[in-house]
Amino acid sequence: MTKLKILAFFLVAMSLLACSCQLAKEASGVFISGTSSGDAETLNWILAADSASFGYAGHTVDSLVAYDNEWDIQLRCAARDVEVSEDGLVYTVTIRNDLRWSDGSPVTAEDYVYTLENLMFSDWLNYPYKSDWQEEVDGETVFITAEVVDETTFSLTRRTVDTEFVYNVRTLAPYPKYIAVKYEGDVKAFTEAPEFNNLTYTGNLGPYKFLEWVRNDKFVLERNPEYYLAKDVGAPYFEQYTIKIFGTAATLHAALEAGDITYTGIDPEKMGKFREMDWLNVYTVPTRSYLLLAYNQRDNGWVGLKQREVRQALSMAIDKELIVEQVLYGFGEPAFSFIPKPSPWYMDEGLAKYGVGSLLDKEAAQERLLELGYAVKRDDGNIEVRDEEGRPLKLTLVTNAGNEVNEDVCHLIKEELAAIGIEVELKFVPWATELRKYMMNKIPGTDQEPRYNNGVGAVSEEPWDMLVILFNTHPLSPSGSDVFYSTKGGLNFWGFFNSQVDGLFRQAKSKEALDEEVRREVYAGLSVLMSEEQPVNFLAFQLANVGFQSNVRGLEPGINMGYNYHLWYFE
Amino acid sequence: MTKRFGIRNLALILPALLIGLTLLLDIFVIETIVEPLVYLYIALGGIFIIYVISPLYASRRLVNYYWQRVKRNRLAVAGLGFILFLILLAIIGPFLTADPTAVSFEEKNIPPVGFTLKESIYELETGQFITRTATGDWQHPLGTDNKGRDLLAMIISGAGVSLQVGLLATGIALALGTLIGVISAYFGGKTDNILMRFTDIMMTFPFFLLLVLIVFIFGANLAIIVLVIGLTGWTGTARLIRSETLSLRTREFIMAAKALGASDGRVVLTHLVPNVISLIIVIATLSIPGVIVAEAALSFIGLGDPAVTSWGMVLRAGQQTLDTAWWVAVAPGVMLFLTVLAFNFVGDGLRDAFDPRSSL
Amino acid sequence: MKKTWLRDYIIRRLLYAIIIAWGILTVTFVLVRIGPTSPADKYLANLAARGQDAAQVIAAVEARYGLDQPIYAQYLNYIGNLVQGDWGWSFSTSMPVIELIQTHWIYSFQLILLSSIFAGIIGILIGIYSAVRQYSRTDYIATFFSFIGISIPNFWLGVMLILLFAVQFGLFKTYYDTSLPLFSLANLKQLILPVITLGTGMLAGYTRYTRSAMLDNLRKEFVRTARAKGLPERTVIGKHVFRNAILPLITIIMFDLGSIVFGGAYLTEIVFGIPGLGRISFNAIFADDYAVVVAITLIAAFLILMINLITDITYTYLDPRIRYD
Amino acid sequence: MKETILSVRNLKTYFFTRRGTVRAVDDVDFELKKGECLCLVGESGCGKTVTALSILGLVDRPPGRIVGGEINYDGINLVSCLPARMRQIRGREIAMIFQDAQSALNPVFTIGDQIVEQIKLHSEKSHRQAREMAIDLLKEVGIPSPDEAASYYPHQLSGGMRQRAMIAMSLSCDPRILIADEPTTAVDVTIKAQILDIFQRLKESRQISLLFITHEMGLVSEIGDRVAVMYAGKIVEIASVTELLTNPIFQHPYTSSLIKCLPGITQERERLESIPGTVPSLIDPPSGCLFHPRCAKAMAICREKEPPPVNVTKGHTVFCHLYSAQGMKK
Repeated sequence: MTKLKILAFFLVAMSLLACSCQLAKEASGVFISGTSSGDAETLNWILAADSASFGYAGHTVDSLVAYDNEWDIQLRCAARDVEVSEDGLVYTVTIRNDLRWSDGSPVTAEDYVYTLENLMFSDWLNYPYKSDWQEEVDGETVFITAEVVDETTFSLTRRTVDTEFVYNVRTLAPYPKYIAVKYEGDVKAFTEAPEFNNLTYTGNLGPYKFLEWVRNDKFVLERNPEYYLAKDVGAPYFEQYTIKIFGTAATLHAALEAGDITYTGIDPEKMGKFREMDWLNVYTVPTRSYLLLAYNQRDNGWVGLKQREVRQALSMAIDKELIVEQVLYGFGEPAFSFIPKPSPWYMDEGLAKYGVGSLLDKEAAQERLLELGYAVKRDDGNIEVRDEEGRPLKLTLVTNAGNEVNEDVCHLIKEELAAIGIEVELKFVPWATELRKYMMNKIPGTDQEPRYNNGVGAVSEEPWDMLVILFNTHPLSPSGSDVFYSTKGGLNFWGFFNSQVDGLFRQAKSKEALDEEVRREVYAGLSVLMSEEQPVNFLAFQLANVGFQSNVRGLEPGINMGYNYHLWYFE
Repeated sequence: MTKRFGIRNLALILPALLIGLTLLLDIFVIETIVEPLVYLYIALGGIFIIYVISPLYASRRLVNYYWQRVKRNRLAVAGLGFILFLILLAIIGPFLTADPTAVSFEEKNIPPVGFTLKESIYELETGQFITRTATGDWQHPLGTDNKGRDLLAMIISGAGVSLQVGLLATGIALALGTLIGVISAYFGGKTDNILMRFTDIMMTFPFFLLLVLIVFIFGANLAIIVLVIGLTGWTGTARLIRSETLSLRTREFIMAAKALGASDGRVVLTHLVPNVISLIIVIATLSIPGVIVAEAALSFIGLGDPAVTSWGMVLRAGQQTLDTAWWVAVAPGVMLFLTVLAFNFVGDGLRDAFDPRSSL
Repeated sequence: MKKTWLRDYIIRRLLYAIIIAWGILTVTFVLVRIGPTSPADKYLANLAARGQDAAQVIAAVEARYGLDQPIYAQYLNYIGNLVQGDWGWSFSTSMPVIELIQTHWIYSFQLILLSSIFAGIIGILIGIYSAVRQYSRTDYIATFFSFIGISIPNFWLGVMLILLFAVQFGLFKTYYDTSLPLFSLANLKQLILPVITLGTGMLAGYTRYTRSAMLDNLRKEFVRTARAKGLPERTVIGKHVFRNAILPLITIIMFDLGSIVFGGAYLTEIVFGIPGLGRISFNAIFADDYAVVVAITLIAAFLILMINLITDITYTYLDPRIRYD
Repeated sequence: MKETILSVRNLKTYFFTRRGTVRAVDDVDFELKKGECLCLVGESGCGKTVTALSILGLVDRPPGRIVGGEINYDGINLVSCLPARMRQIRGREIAMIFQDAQSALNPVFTIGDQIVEQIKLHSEKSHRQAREMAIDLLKEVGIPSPDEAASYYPHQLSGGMRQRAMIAMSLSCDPRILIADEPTTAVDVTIKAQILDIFQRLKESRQISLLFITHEMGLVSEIGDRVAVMYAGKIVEIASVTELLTNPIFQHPYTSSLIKCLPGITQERERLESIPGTVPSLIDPPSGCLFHPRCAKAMAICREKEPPPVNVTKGHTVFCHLYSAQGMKK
């Protein structure tokens, strides 16, 4: 027995030793993340609008907090989570006290407030996303106010309640005031500032430091041994982290297969092949995006689309599972709500699930159109769909050329609607054309500036009936979707005007909705209402596939998979 | 002589009338817009009849003589056969095959006849991957792509696109190039100087960059692609025709025509142009492949006309699925290659046949 | 005597080049700026997800880059800066245009240079051999393969080469690695596939041009003279015939070079992920980054002009009969 | 009797073309003696140049080929000798001057370079020595300011100067035999005289053996020692110049007509027209005597039988039935 005990003790000791060895991981290797989408525009991220730019700079400067795969908060630059006052108007942020700029000076609340007040809110810089920090007070659009409380604390004050403004606050990242003041007021100098374009100021703010950026080729970062979050554990564990740009998706996939890169996204079509490669680990993770079919309810769309019942009938005819299966190769889920499934606010209960189960019924769809007067019944009992003037119904379906998923969805919808006797004409147009000619609208005959929603009576330059588009939304703040679905929503290009929906959106942002339970109820109601109203046909949530070389460890597959990437390592 | 001029004038007036008529129809009668390409067809068809068919018909014996010379070159004959086959395919094919844009998701990635493909597919209900075996059948002789579109139909449609672009753009380029070359050589002096300097400028423009720029700005439309290639691709022709015409200018029949009081226009159009026709035919055959490849390259980088199915687009789609459905990229690639090869063979054969030095 | 007229000629051509360059600059500038697209389009796309007022953001961005001014003002401004040596700021890549070009020209240059050397040497050698052995089996095979080489679309060839040699056999990396030193064997190795891709068509072309130029000269009288002198066949072909055949060859090769830079080279760069000027310029087109587009077009045009000039000058040394007026 | 330096025996050079075999040189026999000038005379296209090229092994192959016969030079048969040896002979021992110096000189090299190349090829001389020698040669052939001329390109020289340069080049290695292929055709009359003068001098000063190819009978009397008349690939008559010109009784009818149309200087142009008809096709030659279709004295036998060589006097051979045993009989 004792021998056994000794042996056991020995084994335990050994394993502990092994563990401790494991803990002292050594930084090694180069992590290469491949992409075939375009290069970033700038590292001077405050000027950027493309997500690649934010992504690049984000490796060197952390935001206040990050979210893990369960949407739980992981503190980054913030010392604790953003505190919201009882009345929902004052937001207090406390940052860590060990944050340093490259010259060794501390990152202070002053820097954050300066970034907001003097850069983002300024007239000269033209921060593209300034409206994130604006509110409407007495019919006027004004900026919120930011104030330094002490060295590490600052507060943001709103005059109107917005329940989900906190999610904006959490994304905040600072610009170094001591450098930025040199360029203040001169947009050209600011744009060309070497410190910002080479990210030389980032100090210990991110796991990696900027090393090299070869345009249209690669963005190289090197390990930041000073990283505030992980210097004690030796993280990050990659000597270099590289984003490599490929000219085509084909070569990108080939590079992953050949082991030339560490990680990339995999086209759903190729998953069958890639999961069989034992030198790779592939994961399927949820995404924030959903596909939708917009119905043009403006005056230059088919008049029937203004009727809820017609929209419902059309949605009933389109098989969502078929879309998932055929277009997304199974990597997706039918969607019924404007809240993406991975969102903590998502609720399944009571949703009208058009396009699956009992609400997928082509005959019922025809019957309904017949009831509404948009069809005639022939002697043999067959129903023929007609437009308001009795001619066979012909609808135009638009999407952006070159996006294969969208195009495929259009093809499939064409087939589905053909089955109930609606002829669909597909129009694949360049993205810029889609934006300018189909989505932007104005009231004809006026010299209005075209916008996405110029209110009732505004129409787009080219007529259209349906449009397939992919939306990328923030799962945490569904109320932000009011831009699409409320009467005054700036992106409500399809012209859906419903006062009940407007009211619920207002409610979701209101003071009482600060109570998460209340908000949950509002969203539940809104989801159900919208699933009935069908302002658009929510088609499917997409799943993403990612592939890593099998020697990468520390991965936590999920919607926010990269949240702990500074702890990843090579075995 | 007079009779032939009659035919010429008729051939000149007829297309003009047709264009006018189409324009009127376009504006007042037909609601749908007449494809801009239609105008090009009519215009170029007229020019083709006046300057290619009519002189060739007028000198049947010479044509026959050259044909005998071409016939000795087996590669050229094979190339010509392939081109004729392709033209036939492009004209008749669409009536025999399915709609090349018809998507059928149930039938995706079917391999060509005689091939079997095993693929691993994610099944939605079970969340498992299952292995599916697809075997090619005669329903889709060349198989289908990842949208279940019939590859044969796409190839046939692409043949039409490639030939249209190749012929029309080359037609424009040659018409322009010939005109500029002949005028430049005939009038000489200042005209020559200005025209040749202009040619120099055009030649200096990086052609493909310009092509991409204009197509990006004005939209990827077949008519625009044709026009841009045509309007920028005439420079080489102009130079060649110019030097050829320079040697003709002092020949007796031109002198005679001038002495008889023919106007400059008449001399250029009825005496000079027909006499460089053999050179034009050679240039045409040798520049068509370049145009076809340029269009394919445009489509390959995503600037093709989305309204038509061209080889370049199929190739673009196919190269993304090379590892799962190789045939999609192979078929248009091979067709593109064979077409270009065929035109090169024919062009080379014609050049040898027209070359008095080659003994063959 | 020769030197003076040559110098005058060069000066005249340079002046002429400046005028052409100005014309090209204007055309390109106008083309890029009158297009219906705007650099703010990218922002629009992103706005769809963030719920911004499009018009306002477009206005802001356009103001930031001075695109809100009337086009003639932008044009004059651009020209003014250019004259002072300022090529402008590339807003799609966030660096000075001149620096962008300085960093990336080498990738295009080495590709084109190596392809030209590869295609030039092999193509000319095969062409010479083929001409000397006209109508032999080797000649037929070479001619046939040169037809194939001319006819194969190079972007397609590139994709196939990657699939075969990089993925299937694992002999090469699937992408071009810019971190390798320029003058290293590893860099040379990774350029093998791109050079084959770009060079095959050139090689085939040069083979054919060389063959026909050699054939033209092989029939000439002076060849007989050279042989009658007792010169070995190698010298007769390599020196006497080739020196004459190279004249038309140079024109064709130089002319090709111009079209290759922005045709084949770009497609090769895309397929192999080489960040050369081709890729830079085309990305700039898609991003409406006019400063880059105009600058690269201008440089390309100027290069073509210079190539022509160099061709002409080379000609005067290679062909003593030539004189330009 | 002088020593024979080059003897051509039954030389047959045929060209094999698509249309058939061209018997450009068919059974040609002659000897060239040391220090003499043998003129090869005949209309153009009758095989004179091909004969000369056959000697140097320069017949284009394909389509041409020497199919039979021997060319004996210095104890070796040039027809079968190794290419390396042949190259040593070319230019060094047997040099050739071509008809049209304009195209025979390489346009992209200077005159000097072209001469230097040959000198250096066949000797161990340094570049400088070779160049000095080239300048001397140019001087010898009467080119004014030869050092300047040496750096001229062919197109910068006049026709006569080019021809002189060509001659200088051929002389550069002091050859034993010089073949001159119509060296005066491409130049005008005054230059012609000067060039003939050069040849005259060379013969005397260098003791060179000259094979002088021409279609002008007139030149023969000026420069030739012996003459061989060629017609349609065959030699029809060989004789010494004096014999041929002074003893017209035994002349071949073809030679007679050549002599007859010998110009008064002014009528040069009409020369060719004065022999009726043209040289027959060498692919499908007439039967019997090749000249019979054009011959004024043609007999029946001429159509049927090839004429044998007839030695009419010593060193005078005629291939004609007029003088053959069979022909005489009838």
